[in-house]
Amino acid sequence: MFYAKVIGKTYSNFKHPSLEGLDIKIIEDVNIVTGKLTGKKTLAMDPLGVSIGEYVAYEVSTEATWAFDLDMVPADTSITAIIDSRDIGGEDPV
Amino acid sequence: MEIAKIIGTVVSTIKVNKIENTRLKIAQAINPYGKESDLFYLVEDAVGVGIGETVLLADDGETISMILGRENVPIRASVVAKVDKINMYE
Amino acid sequence: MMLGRVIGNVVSVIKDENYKGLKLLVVQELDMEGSFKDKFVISADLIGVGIHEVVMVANGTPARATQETKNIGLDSIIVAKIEKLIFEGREVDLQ
Amino acid sequence: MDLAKVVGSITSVSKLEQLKPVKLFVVHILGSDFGPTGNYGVAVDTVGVGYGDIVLITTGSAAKMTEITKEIPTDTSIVARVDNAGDRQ
Repeated sequence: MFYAKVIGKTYSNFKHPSLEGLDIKIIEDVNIVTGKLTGKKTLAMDPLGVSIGEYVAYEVSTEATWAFDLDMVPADTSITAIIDSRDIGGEDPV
Repeated sequence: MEIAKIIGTVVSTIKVNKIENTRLKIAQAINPYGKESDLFYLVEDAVGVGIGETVLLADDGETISMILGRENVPIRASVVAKVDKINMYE
Repeated sequence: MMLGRVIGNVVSVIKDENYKGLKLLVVQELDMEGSFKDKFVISADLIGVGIHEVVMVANGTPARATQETKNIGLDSIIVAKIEKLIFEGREVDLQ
Repeated sequence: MDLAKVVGSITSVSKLEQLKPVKLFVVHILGSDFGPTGNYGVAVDTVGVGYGDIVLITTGSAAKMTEITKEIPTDTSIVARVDNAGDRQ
């Protein structure tokens, strides 16, 4: 999984039936040591209901389709966990 | 598989159901000579390793599903071995 | 998931048996400000979108994770139409 | 599938049970010109190769599709030793 910050959201009323009721968020990768945004932004499916500004872990590829309890979800990027804090080598820079 | 160094841990209370009870650690990919890269992974630690240790990561979701004995776990990278020594022949 | 804009379609007479009935569109990637990036994909349209619309595309193996595409050798599908995008506290103009 | 050169091996005492019977090699991934790319990986040996051999590695879930690795948690396997490739005789 990778570390990112939720920086935005989207509205979509018209989507594939298997994505019905799921949020689409905008996330940006964060360097986990320095805490700096890397500039790599992408859309991610959100099964948890996270808010803008929160730090999350996300997964890509086939494994992203497994983040849901449903059988078939065509998602290639999914948020899988909200990261409350991180600890690098004993110190907590968050 | 990738050689990586465990550099920290993360705390997460809200996760998707399928990854409950996983221990997430932060791994930084390194090359066999110890040179650090800019690539960081959040990994499941199936072996039980400490901070600062060099490990092997398997980057494939079926691997972790196999280890945890659950189906379709949405985590790709997992620690599968602790590296004691890298023997470079050159 | 990739944000993109539909900029064209692909017409093909001779194609894989399973591709029959699928609408293939040309999608150009957008950044989160709504401007074009230098990347294009040919993506199958499962929901019925129009030209110039902003869409979300699923790439790779997840493109086969739907009832319609599970047996088709596809690697890109359009899964949602994006009407509104809020980023850095403001709405991005997608027109 | 990628071409790679065997450049080292891994010694590991604490590893997953399933990984215990196999040998782990450090491989240097080669480009299309057979030159080094600077990318390294660790691969499970399924054929019995040695130091300096040019090998074929397979990555992703396909790495688990050999007889030896089907129960092994690996994402990279050495599936062949390359004796001759391209126009090099």
